[in-house]
Amino acid sequence: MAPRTIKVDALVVGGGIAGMQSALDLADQGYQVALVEKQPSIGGKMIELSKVFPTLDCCSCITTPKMSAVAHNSNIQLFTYCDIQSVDKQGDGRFVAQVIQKPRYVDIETCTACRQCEYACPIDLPHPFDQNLGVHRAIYVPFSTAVPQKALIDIDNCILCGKCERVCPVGCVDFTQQPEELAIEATAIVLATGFEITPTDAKAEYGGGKLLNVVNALTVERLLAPTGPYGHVLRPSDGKEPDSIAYIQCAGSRDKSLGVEYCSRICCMYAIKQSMLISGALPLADIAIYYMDIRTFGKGYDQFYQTAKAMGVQFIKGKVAKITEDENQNPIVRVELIDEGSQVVERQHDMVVLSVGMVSKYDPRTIYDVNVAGDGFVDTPLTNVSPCVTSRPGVFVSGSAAGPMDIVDSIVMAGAAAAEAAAYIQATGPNGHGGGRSIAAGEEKELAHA
Amino acid sequence: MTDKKEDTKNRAAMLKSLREKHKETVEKTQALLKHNQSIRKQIRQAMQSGPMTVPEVAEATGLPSDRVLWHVTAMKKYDLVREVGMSGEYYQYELAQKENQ
Amino acid sequence: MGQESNAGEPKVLILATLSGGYAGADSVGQAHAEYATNTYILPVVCPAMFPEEFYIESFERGIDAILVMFSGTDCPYKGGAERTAQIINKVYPMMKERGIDTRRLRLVAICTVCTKPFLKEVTQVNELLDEIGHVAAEIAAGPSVQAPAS
Amino acid sequence: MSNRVDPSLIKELKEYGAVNIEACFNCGNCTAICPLTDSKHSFPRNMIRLVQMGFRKRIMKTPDPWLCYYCGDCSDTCPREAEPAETMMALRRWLTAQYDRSGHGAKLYTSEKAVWKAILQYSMIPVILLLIFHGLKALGVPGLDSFEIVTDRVALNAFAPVFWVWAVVLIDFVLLGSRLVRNIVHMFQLVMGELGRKIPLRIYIQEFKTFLLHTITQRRWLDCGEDRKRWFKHLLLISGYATMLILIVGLLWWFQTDELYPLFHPQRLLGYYATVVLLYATGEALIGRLRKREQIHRFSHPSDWLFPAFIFAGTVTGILVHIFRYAGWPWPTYLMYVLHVMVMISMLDTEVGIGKWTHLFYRPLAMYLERVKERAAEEPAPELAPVGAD
Amino acid sequence: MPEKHDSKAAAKAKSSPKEEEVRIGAYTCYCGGNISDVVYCEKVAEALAKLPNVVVSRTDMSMCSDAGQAKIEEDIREHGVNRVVVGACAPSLHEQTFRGTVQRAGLNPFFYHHVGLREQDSWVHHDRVAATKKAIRLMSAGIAKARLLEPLEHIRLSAEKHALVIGGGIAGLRAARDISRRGLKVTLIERSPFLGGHMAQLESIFPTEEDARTVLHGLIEEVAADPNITLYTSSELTGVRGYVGDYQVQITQQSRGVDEDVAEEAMAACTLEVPDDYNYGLTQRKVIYKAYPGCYPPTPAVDWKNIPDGKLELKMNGKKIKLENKPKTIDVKVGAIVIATGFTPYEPRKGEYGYGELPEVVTMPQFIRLLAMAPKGEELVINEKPVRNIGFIHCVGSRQIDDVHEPQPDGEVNNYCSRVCCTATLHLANDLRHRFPDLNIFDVYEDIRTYGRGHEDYYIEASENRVVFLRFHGEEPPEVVASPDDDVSPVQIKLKDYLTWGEEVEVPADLIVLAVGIMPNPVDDLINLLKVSPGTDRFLLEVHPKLRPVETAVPGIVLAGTAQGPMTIQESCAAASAAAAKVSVLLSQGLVELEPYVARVDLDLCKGSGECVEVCAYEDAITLESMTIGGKEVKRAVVSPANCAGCGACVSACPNRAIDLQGWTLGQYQSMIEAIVAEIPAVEIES
Repeated sequence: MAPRTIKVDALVVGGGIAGMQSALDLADQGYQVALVEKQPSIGGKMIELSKVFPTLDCCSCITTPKMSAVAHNSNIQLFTYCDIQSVDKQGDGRFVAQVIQKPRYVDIETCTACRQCEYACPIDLPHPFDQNLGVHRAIYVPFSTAVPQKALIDIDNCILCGKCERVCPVGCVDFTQQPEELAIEATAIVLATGFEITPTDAKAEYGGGKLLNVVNALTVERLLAPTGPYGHVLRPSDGKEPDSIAYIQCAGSRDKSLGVEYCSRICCMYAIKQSMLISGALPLADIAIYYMDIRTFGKGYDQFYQTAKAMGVQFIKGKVAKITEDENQNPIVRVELIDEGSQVVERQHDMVVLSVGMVSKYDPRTIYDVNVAGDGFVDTPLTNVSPCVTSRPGVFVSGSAAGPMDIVDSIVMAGAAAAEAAAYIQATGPNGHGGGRSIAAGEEKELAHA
Repeated sequence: MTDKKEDTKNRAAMLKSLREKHKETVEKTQALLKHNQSIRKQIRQAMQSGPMTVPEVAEATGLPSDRVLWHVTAMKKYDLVREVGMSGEYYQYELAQKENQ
Repeated sequence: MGQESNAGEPKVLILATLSGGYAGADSVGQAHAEYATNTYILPVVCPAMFPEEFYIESFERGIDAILVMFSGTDCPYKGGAERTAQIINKVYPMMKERGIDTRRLRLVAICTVCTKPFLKEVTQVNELLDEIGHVAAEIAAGPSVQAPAS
Repeated sequence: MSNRVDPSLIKELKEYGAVNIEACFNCGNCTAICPLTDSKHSFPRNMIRLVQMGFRKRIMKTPDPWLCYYCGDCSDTCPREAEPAETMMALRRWLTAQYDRSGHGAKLYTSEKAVWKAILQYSMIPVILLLIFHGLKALGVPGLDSFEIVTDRVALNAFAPVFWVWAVVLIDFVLLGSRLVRNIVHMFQLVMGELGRKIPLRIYIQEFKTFLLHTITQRRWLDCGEDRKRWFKHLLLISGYATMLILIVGLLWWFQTDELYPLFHPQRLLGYYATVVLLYATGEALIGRLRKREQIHRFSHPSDWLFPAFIFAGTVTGILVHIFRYAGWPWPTYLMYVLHVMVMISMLDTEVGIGKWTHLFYRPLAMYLERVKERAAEEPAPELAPVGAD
Repeated sequence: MPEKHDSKAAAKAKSSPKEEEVRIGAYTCYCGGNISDVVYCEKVAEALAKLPNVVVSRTDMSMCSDAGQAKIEEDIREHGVNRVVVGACAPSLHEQTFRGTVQRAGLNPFFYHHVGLREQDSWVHHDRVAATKKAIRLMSAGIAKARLLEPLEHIRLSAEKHALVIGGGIAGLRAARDISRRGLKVTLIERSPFLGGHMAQLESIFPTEEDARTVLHGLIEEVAADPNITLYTSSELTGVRGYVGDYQVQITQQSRGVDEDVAEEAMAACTLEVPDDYNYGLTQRKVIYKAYPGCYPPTPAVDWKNIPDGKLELKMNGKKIKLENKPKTIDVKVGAIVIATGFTPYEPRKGEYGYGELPEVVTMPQFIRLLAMAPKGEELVINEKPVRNIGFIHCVGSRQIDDVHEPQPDGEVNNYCSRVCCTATLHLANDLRHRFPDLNIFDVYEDIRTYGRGHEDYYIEASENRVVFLRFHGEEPPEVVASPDDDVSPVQIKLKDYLTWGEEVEVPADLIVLAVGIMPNPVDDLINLLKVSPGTDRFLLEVHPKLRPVETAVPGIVLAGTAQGPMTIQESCAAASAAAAKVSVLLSQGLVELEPYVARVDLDLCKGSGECVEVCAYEDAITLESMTIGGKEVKRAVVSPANCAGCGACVSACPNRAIDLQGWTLGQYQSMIEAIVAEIPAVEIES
């Protein structure tokens, strides 16, 4: 059976903030866009965050409306829970992507996300969305603000007891679903495949991932998020409210011994942001940030850093060399206090946060045939004047797929990628130009998005 | 009536064949479920006596406190325990009504 | 002290332009700076729309002070700032006539990032209200016990 | 005091084997990972920084490089691959050269040509001496009767009569010893400075046990955190080396003999023990340096090769002398003996007081002086300000 | 005139067939804790439920999420809610979001009112009870307004498919090109006679090591050859009227001064010299000049700014020639405006780090020019003096601290990081090392911020290149002093070096380069003309750094490049492309929507006094027109919505209260004030 074919102007790969923004910027120009996301919901890494620097807006207040706008935009077709198998160029110069949509075992049309199935399911599993501190069941709605807001079954951790099916009021559970093949035909491709954080166990000196109270910064985002696993900032070893928290900067960046030489750009700011938020949640807690250089380079960022200093967050210059723990699982950091006479000290904290960096998560060469740079991210050969152009004509890159960057820079770059893709579609689309459905002056066009 | 019976039968057969197909993961998950159920039982028993903190439950059950925390978190999410204030630096939890009975 | 009538905290109405004071108040929020809770900020396109009676009626309804936070010379509307100033100037004699302390109405220019001036105004108006109390007392007393205007 | 930055020291230290010291961005990881540092002892970063700043005098005054045993943790975890451990190693070489006021040591560290020249010169000493004595005897100079080349059997003590050899060894030993003492005194002056004279002699005497302890056992090495194998190997090496030193310097009259002793004779047992240990330890060190697997062996300065290579060559030639002698081959014995002595003299003259050999003394001395300073600081003497590492 | 799609809202409102029952849905958002951490949201909801007309009162963790929006939609569809009030973040963030929600559920989008509970309540108050009471009052006021909401419709206007780009630097060029590539017309104006901006003054650029002018000219050539782009050099924006989709802009262009065919000759003949701004005043150039060899446009231009009376006499081929500046104006209609006015390097005060007092102290932009002019060879020679020790000082004019640094003329210190200087410095240091192997290079910094892709490599390389780094604390900036006469180096930097245990150290130097920060080009004229706002850092302000990072608060005006904040070339280009995308979104549809907040006349009350016309400052916004009412020929006020700015001046002017502002009526304000002073519904709020 031939796969269902979807014809669009642009295929956007990745439903994180960069992908969503690129898709919206293309769709709002009148182009047809297919947005393909690997996870069951769009939102990317950003939707996991609590609040965002330097404005301290609640993160979901920025992300969820964009997710909603993507879902409701009449020019965007959303494909979640999909894997792209291959991308080839056809004779007419258009790309065709072979996509497999994984079965959710839930009928997406009828599911109302009432979560009765979830309550009925007996299997509790660590929830990756909560950095495994929280739980989900074998059938679950990915998270409270997921788009689409629909349940799915984790078939690999299901005993097929059928309880969910019995309680479902609309009968949407369907164990017989099969993967669906799709072919997406597009003139341009925007890669917005994002990044991965440095694994917490990457550095043996930091406990190799075995110390329970040494957590990564994404975990703290979840602890701080109102929808987080505990609803409070508690440490994972025993649920204690921490009095003393240390941040270790460059725990996954600027370290040749880890094979990551570059700066991940976001860690200084998120550590400062989290410090401020923790100070708000736990006013008595002492917070220390061990750093090499504080890199608060963006608009309003240095002022943010000064505010944190004024709030009493301690900034200590020195790279933590080693973390051990005492018998109560309190982490102990060993560090040279560079600014304080160079003495070596061992300091005990209740919880230590590794300011992990950003690394490339996959090899884009295999599917998309674009070059990667030495840092593993998509190469942008014309990086100065055309920062979104890749080595392959018609394929553009958006957001942190082209190297570490923060949300502001990702959103700006997403706009730039949309501009590049639009220009490419304009120049090479069918009939010479104007692959997009550009609208004549005065012609009414439903503006479906918010 | 017969239709409904037929349906139930078909459904049971379908689930059974599926279980056969996913034998490996189903068995693995069943083992996990059993393990978790025994832990939950211990935790519930320990918590019969009233609100407790995670280290208290850990002490009473002999389970590692991080595991207790995870299970309490799970139970809280699905309304099986609820948070009832703090004791020192720890939150206290008690069994939700239906669990108490 | 203004406890003789209308118990409860005095109320400050802030008419803030979207392009100036309202955005400025938002910046104050962004900065998480604290100020008194008796402040009610209403967004306004341009305060030039409010006729003189509007202010008098507001005082009569029980608003104890009004801060008009407009954009001053940065007003995006032609003549908006001047027109607003003219109207406010006409309100003052009307207030006097009714025995209302003219310090209860202030026109100030607040820009989108004017956090410090915003806080200063709110602090000052509350200091004033601590001193002169509720407007209702003044209105009840009539023009004879008029407080000296500054 | 003028603290003027002088970037030339980095370049200089590279000649002493510092590998990538420029790359250091002063994060402090090395100092914090080092198991030997604490709130009082802070290195290697402080040393690297002094080098980057070019503060020569202050480096000369510090004993810190001697407190490091090169476990390599700092280099393994350095985020910039700046090889701090190699910098400490290079600083030990540099300091060794600085303690030697003659400048000879510096030359040998920084110029391979100078090393070859020195070896060539020193190794000629025994050859020339033998030629002179045998020549003079042939010319009929009296008093040289014991010099004789016997070819029908092995008669080493006739080829090179032991008391003559011993005399030469002792003379060289005194000369080298005085050089060593001069350098040690210099080091003492540098490290203790003004303080040296203020500290009561009593403390020096009471703490002298520290010196002996560290000389013999390298006790501090055990705090290094790494496994104890290297410490033990080194201890073994020292025991072998010390045995051989005593046999040659103190007991040569007994050790160099034409007698064929039974296998369990103490002369043979001691000799074998020292030989086996030296051969094993130096052989392993050399192979390690060739393979470059462990951090400590990844980089090698010529001076790292020299000392073990000398011992290795000395041991091998010694074994061959021994075999040839017991086999009863006169000529091979004599020639090998000359070669052996050439190696030993070269070694002593290029190492003692100026080469890597001197770490035998400098390292325990540094510990000793540190301890003395600590003790002095502990004493309730009001005129003494507490003194840290820097 | 653009085609107008006039609002029919006024007519509709009047002719609404029956007074439908007002059913209000009130929603109090937790804002992910931002509000609920201070305000007892449940109590607010409970209180609001007791108000008249409120049929639904709910809370949600985040109302703006899809699930939150779905609640509203459901209430509209299932519970007949026909007015919606959400109390959440500032209206500037999500008012549009919820209008969309309401519209999706089939309601007029203006049956929505947004109350800012976050920025104006929970974020500024700590007293939870008082903040909760205030929230109830603010929401009550919103609900009071909601009772009086009327259906409105956006004013739809056809949009000029044409954009104006202000600034011919890299960002302006990039934006112009990207807008054009999307099929729109562009007018690009540049203040100076030549394109390229500051990028033309650079040599090699990071992180690609490309030649700056080669890269720049690649783009300039594209722009020059682009038939969709009209370029005006020596031009400034001098007037603007209109609104998004239909801005009528006036451009004033100075004369180039000399005709193309004789320009080279005239340049050769010119003798009057002025400091060369291309070389930051380090050299002189003629007043008839080319910015640099190979500049675009290639024709020399007269530098009128340096000729006070706008007239220049010249002797050419023995003849006296008079040149005169005859500025001309050009009127263009555009739908959107891109501000790409760029930056200016921070100019240190006289005496700041010895600048202007010691000849050995220069800024980095100056040094780049000096280096480009320096003789080739193994040794660096600047101004004919050999340089053996060179010191760089970071954060000059950036990351300044109150009470430590002297403020700018406007009283502010530059407390921001200029983002590019660290990498630029190290890039330069490496370049120096490659060219001058024996040069001693010192780098005095606070934090090294080589954050960008490939930037850390410059730091690593600089270290390996034996650049000696010294670190100061911001509160204790280094000092630059002249050395004593017998010293080998003429100047030195003194600082407390925190890598050397905070010791005072001195760095000998023959040349000191100040890594100066980035300041926005002064654009007060544009700020006044376009009504855009600068932030406290003086850079132009975006609406929201994440939601709308390149848009200004003025519809149709977007930002590109360093006018918005410090950026690298790459970041400027990304921002410019993003701005182009926004312009395309706005204009490629050929129509724009304006908010319907315009004046509206109640013909029953209007007496034709004409006061409104008198007070209105906008051309053709209100006119008195003759019409027949009740058989009588009368004059009545008529509003032209496309021309009405919605300021409301007419509202207060009308003696008969016959004119009001749609969406912001006086009556609505009155009822809001009533709600504020009213007793709040009794709810028990625990403290």
